[in-house]
Amino acid sequence: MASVRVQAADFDIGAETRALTGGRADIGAIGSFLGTVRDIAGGRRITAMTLEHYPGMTERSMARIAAEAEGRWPLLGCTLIHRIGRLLPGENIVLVLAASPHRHAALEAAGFLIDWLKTAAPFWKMEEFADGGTGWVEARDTDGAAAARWGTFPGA
Amino acid sequence: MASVRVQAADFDIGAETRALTGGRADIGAIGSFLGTVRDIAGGRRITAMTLEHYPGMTERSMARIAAEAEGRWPLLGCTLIHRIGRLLPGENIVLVLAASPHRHAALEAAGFLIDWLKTAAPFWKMEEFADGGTGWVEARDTDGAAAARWGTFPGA
Amino acid sequence: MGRGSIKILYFAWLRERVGVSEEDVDLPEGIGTVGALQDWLRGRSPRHAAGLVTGMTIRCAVNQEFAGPDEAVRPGDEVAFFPPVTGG
Amino acid sequence: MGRGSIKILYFAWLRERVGVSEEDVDLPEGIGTVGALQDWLRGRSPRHAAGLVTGMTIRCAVNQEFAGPDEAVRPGDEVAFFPPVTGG
Repeated sequence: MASVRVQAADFDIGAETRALTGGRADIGAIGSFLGTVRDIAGGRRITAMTLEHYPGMTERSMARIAAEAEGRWPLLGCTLIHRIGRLLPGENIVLVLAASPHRHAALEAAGFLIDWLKTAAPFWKMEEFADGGTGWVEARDTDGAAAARWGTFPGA
Repeated sequence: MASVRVQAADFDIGAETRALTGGRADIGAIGSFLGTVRDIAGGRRITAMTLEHYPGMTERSMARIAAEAEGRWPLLGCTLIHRIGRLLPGENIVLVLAASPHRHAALEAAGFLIDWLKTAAPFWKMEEFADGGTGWVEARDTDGAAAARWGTFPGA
Repeated sequence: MGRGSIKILYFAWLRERVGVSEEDVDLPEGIGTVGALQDWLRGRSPRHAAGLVTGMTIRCAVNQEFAGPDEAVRPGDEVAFFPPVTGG
Repeated sequence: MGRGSIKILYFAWLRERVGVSEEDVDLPEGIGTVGALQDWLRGRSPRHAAGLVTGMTIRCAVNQEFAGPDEAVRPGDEVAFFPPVTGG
């Protein structure tokens, strides 16, 4: 039931929400998380961010994360979209949507999806700084701790 | 910073998200909850739902709920929209959006906003049943318990 | 002998039972709290008594703020009675 | 003397340091785990040694599943080395 996509193109949360819920009257609750590019990182101004990924493994891990969410909460569908390539500050990066009859299931599943996506899907961010140079974003312990609240993705 | 609206007209989560974030590159994270009309309640099929409210107090309580969220989490803005009048199954009822640099703040604030909105804003739902008749929805203990996780709205 | 009028509002099934959504009443001497007002309003008609049932199921707001039975009411106030809210 | 080739992938700063994103290598006798493969690859060139630093900072996947240093590698496998992920 999950829709999982990796794409360079932008997405629209309104269109994705309609695609998830359109024509259905059994849902009731949609929780979502939308991540966008910030123009500041560690006190340095960012002019762009490039998302690299591992084609093949990315889709597999995203599908597994979605299936895990569907096993843990009574979901009627979920959507995971992650952009790749070069993005500018303010642009969309990632969207998760979780639909359920129950609002806490929808919100908790959205939190789970983004926490695991950040720690178990093979994406890497490279930042371009306004004062010159580039740098790969380092994984944060807080992301690991956040994901670990939900248990651990196999092997990650 | 909060945008609080009570309206009969439908809304679009995409347009509302753009209105909240448009032109800003300091946000990073938007958590949201969208509630829609289900066609089943307590095992009975629903053909429509009518939302009544207390004009004046509704807007005051929604503004206070938004201000409370902005005091508890580092938000860069939030949106609360609640529809009134007669709605059909599948239609949008309520939307909350919370924007923050931090994803857990955005998601927790969205959860807080909908939990308090359900228990402290003066709206009442009347359902029309497919097998005839109408009925006012009764408040659920679980909603009170969910809201109480965050403390209690003054007096509610 | 009244001290001045207050505006009373009813919502949802209370409104349906009482039969009006809004009324202005003269606040009598001796009625100074939400609870006393509710008891006094119950005596206005059988429909008021049916709507303003006693117990936990009725909520009140004074001047658009939630108010318990001991909250003060004064002439000029706007007082609303309604069921527990069910929006969202 | 090799037993058959495996495909090695590098991502993010590992790819930049090693200087290639993908290479096919003949898996030598005696190299049967991710950890042993990583040590052996480090000997291929100074750039490999600079990319495949030892320690906690490198992650690995075998056939697109996360794999620890004790995980088996066999001819025909696809093995990827990369930094901890930072998407989302």
